[in-house]
Amino acid sequence: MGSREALEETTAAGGKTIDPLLQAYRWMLTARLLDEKLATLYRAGRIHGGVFMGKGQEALSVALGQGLQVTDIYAPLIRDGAGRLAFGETIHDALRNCLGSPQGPMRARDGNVHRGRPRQGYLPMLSHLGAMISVVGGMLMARRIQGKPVGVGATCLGDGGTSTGAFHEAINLAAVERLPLVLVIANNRYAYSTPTEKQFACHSLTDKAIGYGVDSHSVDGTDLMACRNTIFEAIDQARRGHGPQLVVADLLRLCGHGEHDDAPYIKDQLKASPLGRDCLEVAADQLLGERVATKNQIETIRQEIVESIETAVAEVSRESLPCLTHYDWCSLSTRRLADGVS
Amino acid sequence: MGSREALEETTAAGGKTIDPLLQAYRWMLTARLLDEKLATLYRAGRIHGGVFMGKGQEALSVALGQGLQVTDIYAPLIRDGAGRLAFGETIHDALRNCLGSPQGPMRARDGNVHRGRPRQGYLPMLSHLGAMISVVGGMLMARRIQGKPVGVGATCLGDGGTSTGAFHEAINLAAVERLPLVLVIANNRYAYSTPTEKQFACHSLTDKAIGYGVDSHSVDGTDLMACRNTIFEAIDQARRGHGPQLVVADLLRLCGHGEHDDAPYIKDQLKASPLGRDCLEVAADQLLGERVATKNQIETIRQEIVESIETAVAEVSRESLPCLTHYDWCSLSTRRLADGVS
Amino acid sequence: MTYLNAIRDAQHHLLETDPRVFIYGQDVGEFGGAFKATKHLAEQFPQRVLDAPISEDAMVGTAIGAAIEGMRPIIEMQFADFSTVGFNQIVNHAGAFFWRTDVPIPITIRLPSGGTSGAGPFHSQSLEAIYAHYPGLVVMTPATVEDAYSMLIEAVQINDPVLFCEHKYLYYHLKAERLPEHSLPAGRARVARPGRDLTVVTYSAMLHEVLEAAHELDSEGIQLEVIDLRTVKPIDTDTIIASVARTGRLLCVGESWPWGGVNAEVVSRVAAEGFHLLDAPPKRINAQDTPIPYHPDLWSVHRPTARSILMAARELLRI
Amino acid sequence: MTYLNAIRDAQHHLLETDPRVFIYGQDVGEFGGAFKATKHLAEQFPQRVLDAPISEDAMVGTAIGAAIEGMRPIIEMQFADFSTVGFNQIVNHAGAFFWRTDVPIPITIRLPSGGTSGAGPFHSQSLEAIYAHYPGLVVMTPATVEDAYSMLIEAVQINDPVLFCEHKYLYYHLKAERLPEHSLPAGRARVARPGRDLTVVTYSAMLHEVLEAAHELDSEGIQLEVIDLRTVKPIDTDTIIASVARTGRLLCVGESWPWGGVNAEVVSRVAAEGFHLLDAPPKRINAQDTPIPYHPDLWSVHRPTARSILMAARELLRI
Ligand SMILES: Cc1ncc(C[n+]2csc(CCOP(=O)(O)OP(=O)(O)O)c2C)c(N)n1
Ligand SMILES: Cc1ncc(C[n+]2csc(CCOP(=O)(O)OP(=O)(O)O)c2C)c(N)n1
Ligand SMILES: [Mg+2]
Ligand SMILES: [Mg+2]
Repeated sequence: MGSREALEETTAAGGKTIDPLLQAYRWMLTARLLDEKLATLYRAGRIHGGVFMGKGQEALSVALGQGLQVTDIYAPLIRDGAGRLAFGETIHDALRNCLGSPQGPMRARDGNVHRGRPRQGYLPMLSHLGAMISVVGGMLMARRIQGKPVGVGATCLGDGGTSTGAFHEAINLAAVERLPLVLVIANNRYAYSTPTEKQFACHSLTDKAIGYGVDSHSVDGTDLMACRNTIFEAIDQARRGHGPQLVVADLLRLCGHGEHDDAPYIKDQLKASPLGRDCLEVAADQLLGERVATKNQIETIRQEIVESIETAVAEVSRESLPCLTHYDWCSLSTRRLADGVS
Repeated sequence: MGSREALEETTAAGGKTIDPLLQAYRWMLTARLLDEKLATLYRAGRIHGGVFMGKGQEALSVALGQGLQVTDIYAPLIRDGAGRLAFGETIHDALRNCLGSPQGPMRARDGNVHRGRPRQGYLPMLSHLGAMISVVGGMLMARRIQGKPVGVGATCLGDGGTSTGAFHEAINLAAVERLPLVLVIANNRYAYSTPTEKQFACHSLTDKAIGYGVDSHSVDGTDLMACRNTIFEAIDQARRGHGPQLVVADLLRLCGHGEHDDAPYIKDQLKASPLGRDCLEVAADQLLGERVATKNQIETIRQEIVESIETAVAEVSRESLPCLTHYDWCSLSTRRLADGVS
Repeated sequence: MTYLNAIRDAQHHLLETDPRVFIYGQDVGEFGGAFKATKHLAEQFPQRVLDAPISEDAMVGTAIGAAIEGMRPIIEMQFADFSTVGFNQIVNHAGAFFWRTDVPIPITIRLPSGGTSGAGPFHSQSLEAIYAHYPGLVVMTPATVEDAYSMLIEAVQINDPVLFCEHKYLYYHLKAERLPEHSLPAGRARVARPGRDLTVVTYSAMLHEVLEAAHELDSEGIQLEVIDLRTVKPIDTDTIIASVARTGRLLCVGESWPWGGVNAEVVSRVAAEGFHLLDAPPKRINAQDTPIPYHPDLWSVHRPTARSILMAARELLRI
Repeated sequence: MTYLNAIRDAQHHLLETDPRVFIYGQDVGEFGGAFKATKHLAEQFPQRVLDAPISEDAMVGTAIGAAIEGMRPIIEMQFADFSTVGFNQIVNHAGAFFWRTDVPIPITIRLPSGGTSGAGPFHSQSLEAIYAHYPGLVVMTPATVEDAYSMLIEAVQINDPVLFCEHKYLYYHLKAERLPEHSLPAGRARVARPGRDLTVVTYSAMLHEVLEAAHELDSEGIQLEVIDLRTVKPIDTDTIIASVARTGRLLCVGESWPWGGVNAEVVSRVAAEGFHLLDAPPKRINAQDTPIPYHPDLWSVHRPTARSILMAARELLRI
């Protein structure tokens, strides 16, 4: 079972090997451009409900998606477009879920960031923050009981999500059971409008690890190379039996909570601080610095992505609508037990 | 507003001042003997449901009850008979709640350890572990908003209770609001039959304080003088504006979870360890060592207590039963809004 | 004046006139709340409109404690759906406290409820039946701008825990000229439209679907009598029975799930207390028994609509 | 063989025959559970009967995850009342997962339910109505030793989340000679006692109060037909309607709170689908609309009893 990185090298377009760092950048940029496209579709009234973007969080997100193996478990959160792509989600699936295509992973029943393919170890988030952690833990426990290779289970949370009882119960349980869980906390300084000082009083979120008896890692979430190093290390530690790993990344949400929110509450001082760096620019500089790509190549990549997004939007837009006649309103897999359904 | 200790000195029987340490011992012993009496009544079928005892936890419990002032807030838990007495509960009230007297604080509607007088800052516990902490926090917040003297709010939890989401949310909130909350954790090694290693994985429960950014204290829960020192210190810190204080006491539950449980699961090794010391014996030795009391005096105290418990049982037993005809089945204070009640 | 503004103004009025009132919830402070129901309130009442961490259980516990100390907290849940995380404190602590201790718990929990297009399974729920099943709670479901205002004020004045189920679809869709000077007390239903042929009992956003159906049927010479429950616990059985006595027929319409709930309770009461008044079997319409779908088209047929109500009414009148 | 032993034996059978089954809950391991429903199971199946921390939310989440990976977890709540802490995972995650993803969640959550003397407000609750209101959940309420056994086995075999409401009062009070070889499938009600005068629909511990009342009325020449629902979601409407067709009268008896719930749902269905079969208004008896009282005397009049059922039946027959 190869890592995603190895996989990439053999499966890259045209049989060419592609450098993992460049591949990470490609996914980050795809996520960013896809978000922007979604925002446009939302403003055009083609997406109802909301659009939630990962701007500023792509480096952190992609590192986790990229560090996992295909047999691992991944339960991303609201701002994990990049990680989803790295874990194997297609642009089409992301679009389908937002546009409500019945061919999408949630078949138009759930939408936007609530998407996944559980059979492939890729979980759709519940809205209720913190709820995914114990589910990932349960998947790991099941594999252990079954005597199968357990792999690693990874999931994400925001600074705000750490205030939930669900987070506490789940990480504590994982620590007791010493599960190979990687929990990545994106401390992007705000939960919707609420700043961290109204969310917790510890010096650093890594302090929480001490209280659970688990390992912790902290990383500059704007720095792609640092995120890859730290998260790969955390995944490796979990895989090697060191129990749950808490990764805390420092960054800033570079957008509103959702596309509807222009986030006047985000302090200029934070925007001007190193936390406010755009991880995409940092990553581009790293690519250039490492001589993994040239400016021209990056520009070509951008154009390729824009094109593939446009194509995908056109294709998904042609997919059928949910068929309302004889729609299957049955919430049980055991049809005979469905109350009032025939 | 004097402390309970000061109060004691002036109000002790016969106008005599009584040494606070001896008073603590008296409450501890009262709690122990009352528990034993309740167990007898339970076995005799006079108490239904269950009896939950504080054997081994009296020193810790009394220290908290004794350290609080009458205007403070106290939300004790299952094993806090001694603290309840110290905070001002009468033997009669304790018995009434267990025997189901309509004259009891919960008027026979709730029973055993679920008793309190909220108007006096003394809260009746909800069964759901962890649920009292945020309520105490809310009382403190209310006083702060009202601009009244806030005082201190104290509540208790077991090692098992630290696994609840309720605990996490409440202590985190208290830390953010920097409330004068004292949370005493009795790490008595078991939650019902479950040992601590299946409950948490941190080295010491005081480590949790770091994760919340609050102060912590640890103490030998079998040692009355140590408990008094540590808990008085924690209360003092809270009162002086240092925010929530987490006190972790090490001890062993010297009884079953309830009177129905003979606790075969408690390890002999633990019983034989210093944790297994009976805090009542340790306290007696301290009294003798400090020359606060003689063996004879202790024996006299015991006899006085036995007598007052017997008297109280006799008196409470004569109290009326709930009157079933025209019983008031109205769960709202606003009667006109009670559905189906006339 | 929108339904949402009425809620904001009611809170403003409460903060201004009652020092015991404070508001606690995620992003309710400077930001003014996810739906702007507390807009500018923190500026005017800085110590009494407070941001909470993402801790619904502790938020409700905090409110209970504050109520014990004589305050009248308003808790804003960001969405009704998230109250499931604070469920234990609501139903077991707040709901049982007065009965256990004789100390009332005057808290109001605002639940932005009900479906809107694209909101999906976890930002659309109507939980009135869940809370009404437990003892010790009052459950309000205002359907008009006027009720949104006056009932919220009343909710906070009531000495017991009130679940205030405000409907998100009505936030912007519903407007009124001015705020009411008088209003019915909590616990009293309102005949929203008189009619002689069929009693339709409903509440919250469904009132407007029902009124639309009633309007349409009017042109066919069919008169629906529409009752807006206003509070679903307690239920004003008298007003319902009196109407059924006039019409002989009952249709109940609710946006929540079909098993149990308000409709079942209303039908059961009428069947028990008004059996001989009924000329035809009573009927219920609810949402489908599935999570609330994301896709706007699915959503629009998941819950009852003027169209499905109209069809049900016609069918019931044919019997 | 007691009701409790039947539950233990069913779990033993499941562990023995299905490697996908494991049990997770507080004190279920070596200790054998607060009620001894898992006694000796950990010895025989050491890696599959596991103690959980006091974390109901995470326990249910764990079960959901395990189910996704192909396991069939049984979660023991120490008391049904504590499931309110795991509420969100149960209703929103487990209940909605299949509909959202097409991946079924075969978990069984055992809820030691119902009142016993002296248990008080938080160790006595009957929450079947709460769970039945949500889509995506099956809710079982076995009333006999045989059903405790066979329905628990079926619950675990069912591909969807099942709330298994086992009644604590029946644990020791109810005994049977042997375990059943055949049994009705889930979703089917049982005519527990045939009769011609009045249909009484009930479930769980109340079945036995109803049977006692029926026995007593028998000597007066009055025959109750008693229906044991067995599962309250789905409800076997056909069996109920068929009975009402014979008797013309309906009484519903449940131990839970009066507002909404099983009784309201049954009455509503009969009123809608069997209106013309009814010779008298249908009637419901429930517990009082307050928390469950601690004092044995109060408790004994808080819930329906053979006596109050008898009185209600007589009254209904007088009409
Ligand atoms: C239990 C719960 N309460 C409230 C919400 C509403 N809500 C959605 S996102 C959000 C803020 C989350 O902040 P954070 O965890 O820091 O993540 P970020 O948005 O910054 O990525 C809130 C309050 C929720 N989803 N779940
Ligand atoms: C939320 C919740 N789950 C389960 C229970 C059942 N229960 C009552 S006491 C107890 C053990 C408590 O252990 P601990 O917190 O260590 O306190 P101790 O009994 O040792 O004093 C359990 C599981 C409960 N009361 N609340
Ligand atoms: Mg954040
Ligand atoms: Mg303990």
